[in-house]
Amino acid sequence: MIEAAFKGRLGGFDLDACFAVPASGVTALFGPSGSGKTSILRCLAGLTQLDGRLSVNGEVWQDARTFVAPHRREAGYVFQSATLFPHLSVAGNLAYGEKRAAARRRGAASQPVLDRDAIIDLLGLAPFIDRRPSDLSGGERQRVAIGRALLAAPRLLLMDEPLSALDAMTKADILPYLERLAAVAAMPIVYVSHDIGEVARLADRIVQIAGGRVVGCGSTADMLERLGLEAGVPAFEESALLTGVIASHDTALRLTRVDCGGQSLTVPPLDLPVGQTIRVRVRARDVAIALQRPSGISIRNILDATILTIDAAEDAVHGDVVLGIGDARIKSRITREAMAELALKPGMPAFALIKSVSFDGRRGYTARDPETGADAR
Amino acid sequence: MIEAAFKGRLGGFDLDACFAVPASGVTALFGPSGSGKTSILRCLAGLTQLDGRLSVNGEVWQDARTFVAPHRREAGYVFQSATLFPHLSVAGNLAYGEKRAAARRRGAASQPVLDRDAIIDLLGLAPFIDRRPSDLSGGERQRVAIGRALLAAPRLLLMDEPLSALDAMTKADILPYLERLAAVAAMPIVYVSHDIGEVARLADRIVQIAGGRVVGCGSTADMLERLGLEAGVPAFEESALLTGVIASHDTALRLTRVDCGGQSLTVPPLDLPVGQTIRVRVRARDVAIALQRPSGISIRNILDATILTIDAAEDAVHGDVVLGIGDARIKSRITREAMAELALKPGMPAFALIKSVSFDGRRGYTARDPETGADAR
Amino acid sequence: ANADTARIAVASNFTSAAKALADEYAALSGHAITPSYGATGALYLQISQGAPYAAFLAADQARPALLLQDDRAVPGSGFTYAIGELALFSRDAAAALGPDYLKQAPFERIAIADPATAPYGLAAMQTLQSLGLDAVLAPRIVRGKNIGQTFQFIWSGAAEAGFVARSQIADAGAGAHWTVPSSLHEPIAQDAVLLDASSVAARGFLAYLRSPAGRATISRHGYATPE
Amino acid sequence: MAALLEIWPAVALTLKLASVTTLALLVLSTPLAWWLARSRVRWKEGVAAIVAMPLVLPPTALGFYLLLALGPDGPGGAVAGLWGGRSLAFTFEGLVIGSVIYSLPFVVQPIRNAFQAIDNGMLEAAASLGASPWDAFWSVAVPLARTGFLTGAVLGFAHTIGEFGVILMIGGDLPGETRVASIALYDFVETLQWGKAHLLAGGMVVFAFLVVLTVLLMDKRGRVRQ
Amino acid sequence: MAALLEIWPAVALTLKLASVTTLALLVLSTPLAWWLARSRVRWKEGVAAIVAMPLVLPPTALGFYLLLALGPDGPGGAVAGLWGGRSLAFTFEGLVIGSVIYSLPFVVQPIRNAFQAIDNGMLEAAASLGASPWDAFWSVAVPLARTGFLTGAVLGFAHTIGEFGVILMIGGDLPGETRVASIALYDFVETLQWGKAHLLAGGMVVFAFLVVLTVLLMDKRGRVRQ
Ligand SMILES: Nc1ncnc2c1ncn2[C@@H]1O[C@H](COP(=O)(O)OP(=O)(O)OP(=O)(O)O)[C@@H](O)[C@H]1O
Ligand SMILES: Nc1ncnc2c1ncn2[C@@H]1O[C@H](COP(=O)(O)OP(=O)(O)OP(=O)(O)O)[C@@H](O)[C@H]1O
Ligand SMILES: [Mg+2]
Ligand SMILES: [Mg+2]
Repeated sequence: MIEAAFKGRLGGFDLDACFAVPASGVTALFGPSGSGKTSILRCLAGLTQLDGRLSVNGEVWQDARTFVAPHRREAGYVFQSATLFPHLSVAGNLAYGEKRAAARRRGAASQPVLDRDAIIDLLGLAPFIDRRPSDLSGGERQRVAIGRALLAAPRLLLMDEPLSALDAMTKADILPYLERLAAVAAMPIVYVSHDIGEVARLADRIVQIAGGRVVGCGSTADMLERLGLEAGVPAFEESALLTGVIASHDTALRLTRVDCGGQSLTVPPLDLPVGQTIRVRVRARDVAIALQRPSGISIRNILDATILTIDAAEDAVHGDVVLGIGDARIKSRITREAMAELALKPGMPAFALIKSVSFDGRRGYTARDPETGADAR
Repeated sequence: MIEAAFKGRLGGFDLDACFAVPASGVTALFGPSGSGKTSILRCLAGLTQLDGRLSVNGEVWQDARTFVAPHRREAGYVFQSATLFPHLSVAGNLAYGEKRAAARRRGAASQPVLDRDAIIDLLGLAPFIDRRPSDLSGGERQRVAIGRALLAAPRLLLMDEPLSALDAMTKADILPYLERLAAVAAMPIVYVSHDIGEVARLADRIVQIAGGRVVGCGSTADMLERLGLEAGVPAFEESALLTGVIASHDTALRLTRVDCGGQSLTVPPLDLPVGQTIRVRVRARDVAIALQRPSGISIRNILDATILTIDAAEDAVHGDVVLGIGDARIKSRITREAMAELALKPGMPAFALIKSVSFDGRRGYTARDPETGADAR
Repeated sequence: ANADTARIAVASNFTSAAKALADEYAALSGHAITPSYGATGALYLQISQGAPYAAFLAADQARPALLLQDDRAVPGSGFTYAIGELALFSRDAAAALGPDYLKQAPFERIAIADPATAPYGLAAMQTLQSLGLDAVLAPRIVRGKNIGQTFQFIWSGAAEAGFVARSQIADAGAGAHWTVPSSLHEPIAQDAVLLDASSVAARGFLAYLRSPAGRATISRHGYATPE
Repeated sequence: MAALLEIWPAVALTLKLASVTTLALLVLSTPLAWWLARSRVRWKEGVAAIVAMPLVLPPTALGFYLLLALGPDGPGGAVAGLWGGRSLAFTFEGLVIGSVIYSLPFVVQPIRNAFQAIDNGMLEAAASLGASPWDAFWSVAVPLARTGFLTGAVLGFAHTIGEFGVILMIGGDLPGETRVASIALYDFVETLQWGKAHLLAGGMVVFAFLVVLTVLLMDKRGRVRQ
Repeated sequence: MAALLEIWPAVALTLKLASVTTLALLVLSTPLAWWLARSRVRWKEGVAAIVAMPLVLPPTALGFYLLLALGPDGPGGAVAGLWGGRSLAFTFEGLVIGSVIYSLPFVVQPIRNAFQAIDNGMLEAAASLGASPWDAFWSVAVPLARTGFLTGAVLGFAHTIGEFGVILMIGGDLPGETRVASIALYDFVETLQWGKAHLLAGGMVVFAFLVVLTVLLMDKRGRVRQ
């Protein structure tokens, strides 16, 4: 567990944040600009000292009497603005933490070593490995900062919008790596991001911050459902998670079928073994409702559903319909016109239509083992 | 017109970029990290001097004999990393360019003045207007940098990923403002962004950069169609634009109907007059195909279409189907399974199904007058 | 006579005597004398670069002679105004100073002024030579650039003893001293020259130095006066 | 009391000299430091080294060469001739010139370092906001180099107060005109007037301490938090 | 040739003194500058002002007070007593002490400014990568303060070469032991030996010019481009 509670004033800003999350997987700090995400991350790293407590895996890093110095915390930090050492080349920057980690390791039990070449390769650092940071583009700098933090082999990785200056393709390369890293290297990641897609993809749980306080904390599935109602997430991105088990792969047509409470979902091919439990993000705006099962249609996923609740305010543009699919629930966002025309009512049976390609291979994501993936409280 | 051609070496990087775009509306520079976007922007501002030519509205800013000094170009610049003056408060930073613009204006014909209070309000700068930049969060800094550039009342606005550190809600507030500004203030904007959604929303045209060269240039509509095939845009975002005219508003159900080549599209309410020409981005993955017109379904937009081309490589996950809708064309991305099942063939009539909420109010966007919105070459 | 002012350049070792003489002369004649103090060498350089001094009271005979030779001074105005007396000085009042003290050498450091630049230093070296001690004591000698500094070496205790001007001891009071017999070294003659022939005040002041009253004041400050 | 009266003219002159010299040093050093920090010409480090050279000569020797330069036969004499003077030696102006030359490196170097440390992006931002290079220099570079200026001012001021060899040589110890406190102190020490010497030395140190402390605290209060 | 031979011991001694002093100055200034740049205690500006105070006294006066301090009755005598000496006056060690005190502000201030200019983020990044404060100091702060160190070294070195009043006072002009080039030059000037004086002054300037130029070019080559 990472148990954190910080309280204090930073200039004119009051921070009073308290949360406890498992010390594994990825925890996202999510909140609007100026809500205190960076401040919390700094407290976790020991770079800002406020009153409070902090323990990681039972080890006390801060309490009334203790304050472990930042360099003893072995907390890697990717800063919001890449703070590369200007006097060192890219290679020198990468080696900085690596050398010190190696020296530490010599004393202690040997830890799994991150593969330097793999990281350089993944982040595409090779073309400018001998250059000074001043000669890099914004995105290149950010990638070096990520590489540097990873190579220091931290026990906790703190990342403050590490991917914000990167294009979609580069992001798409790095995200799965981080994902795997969090699992394989047993290195919990606390991740700040404004990109709800990134968060949904990467995070096991979300700590929602507003005005220096924790206003919500829970598993990504729960939080994504809830976040739509709150400030900070555009309606466009509201979504729910479905849990299923991989049932089969169709290699010819390149599809994967997922068994979801007895019904079959078709998604883009996933490179995961049959039987693996996965979670799939379904955005409310991607779910249509039909009263009869349509035929001659390209939409692959037509699920038996029951209408659970209907929420359509008079002045709203859309209405939200919550559908029960087996035990799970997904949300459909449709126009109020359609709602009226179909005369939807709670309890009514219906069909949920989800275009299979909505589960983009890059955005569908795997659940880790149930324990670490569990909600924090 | 903005006619630019730059050629030269920056460290080990060869830049050889040449493009011509109308000096109005928003031009997006789009390309992967390290492709040279910032370098081009710096050449436009005169901050980097390479060989080449540059003229803006016929005024020569650079050629073999001329090089207009940066401060005489009146080119506002929002830097990739906010370079606020650390010795001035936020208010001082904002006033810096404003004062100088006012002094300039006194000599020349009076220009439209940007409303200081409106900008402070829009960007939410009021809470920290008296603070030093060092006491701001990352997003706050970025907002101040945008405000500072706007208040200098530039004749050309250069923005290097100005919204990357901002959360979706803040972005959603600022984007329409920039959009309006480009039109109203007759101030062309050259905009660097990695977010294809932002680009599609804001840009009239896209200049695609790779390896220091211009590899594509065209109207946003054309480029979005093309970009899917190239590196730099994840398949997930590929889309086409439909042009239509606002036909009517349904205030009770809060819907707008758009006439699109004789057929009616239902979109979320738009605050635009009837008769206005608008463009709507339709993502390929949001378009489903049906052979019969489905009934009892929540999907609002069921358009008569003709299948024009089918593209389904053996090893691809999806197939792309281009549909003709009147004169316009949209793309539908469906699984190869569905393609086979429906036995689609070019020339076949079909129905294009588009969930109306796909046109999110925040992402549907207006076309400016046809001339300025036209393709650059 | 109308009251006149004159600036005169005075070698630093003669500072307190010059002050007293200027005051006496002012009371007597109504002319004001403002002395400027410095090392003889530096004053000479300044005078040759046009420094606005009307007269020069040097610590040696060489620089006034040079000025006369260069036509920088009024011809025939040079004369010896004081003869310095060399003294061996120690802060330790109980020290039995004299030739035996130098021979026994119960000290680590002995201070003298630089023989190359300061007349008192030259006289001190001559004294040691006369006593046949120059080679023996050479490694123990520390040198000040002028006798002011030499005195400070002793006064601070950094050197246990040293050769200074008797005039300084008159100023300082405490400690023990031995006035070196003039037979052990060549006389330390200090010459003065008139630089500005038109300065009534300066001309008068130089005359006052030779008057009985002036000579009395000079010897009160620890100098002999020429016959 | 009498002692105070006696040294007052020297003290007043010292204050005047130190103030004028510090001002002149700042005026002179600012463009020089800027040029050294920003120019791309190869020989600029040569100029930087030359600026440091007066330090290398003992003050009296430097003073001697300055005396020759300022004297009636040197360029200083020619300049003085313009307003009917004979030479710049033994004048207050001459003292200022000598002090400036002698203290220049202590002022130029810190300001140069401060200019050099300014991120180019700051000046680019200023240009993009319509500030001419001249405007940006005053509105951005100088405020950001604040600490360098204050350090230069402190060192230049303190060094001028304590300066002595050069001043004695080119000034000639003329009471009320070129006899500054350091020379008076020298005289007191030379003539064993310990009481006055301690008083003057103590006074100079205390006064300078207060001035320097004030300047340093000014810096602290206004320092840019980056 | 004969002139060269005559001044050689003084020149060699000067080089030794300037080198040792510069080294001692850097060693001493580094922690002091760091503390001044980073500490939060209120009275640190007082310490900074005190460091500048030796500048304010004319060298001979400062030299006299130092003479008292280094002499048999002062702390210097006590220290010298440890190895059986009588005092630190008139020794090479004494010269180094005097030169260090006199040049300290020129070295401390530029280094302090350089330390102060270092973005805190750099040290935080180092800590997050596992560097202890000591480690980060050497691996990040010192390299980033490079220009400050070089400026301090240049000023300290040049000032020590030219220093004269203090050295004369506490050195006692012992040939081969404490007679440095600046004293020899003073003698030549005083005794009107112009030829030798010009030769020595020219030599000192040319030599120092080369040393300073080398250091400044070193800085230029290795300067951090931010
Ligand atoms: N030294 C300070 N003085 C006053 N206010 C401060 C100071 N430091 C931070 N703040 C304020 O604290 C709040 C939280 O800052 P923080 O950097 O943690 O925000 P954030 O959530 O990381 O925002 P962003 O997404 O924009 O980076 C901000 O409103 C900021 O203005
Ligand atoms: N001084 C330099 N020396 C060597 N290479 C340089 C220098 N400046 C820039 N480059 C290289 O030029 C290329 C283009 O840089 P630029 O900053 O224009 O990229 P960009 O498209 O803005 O990328 P990003 O999206 O990451 O900011 C990069 O590969 C960069 O490494
Ligand atoms: Mg932040
Ligand atoms: Mg860039």
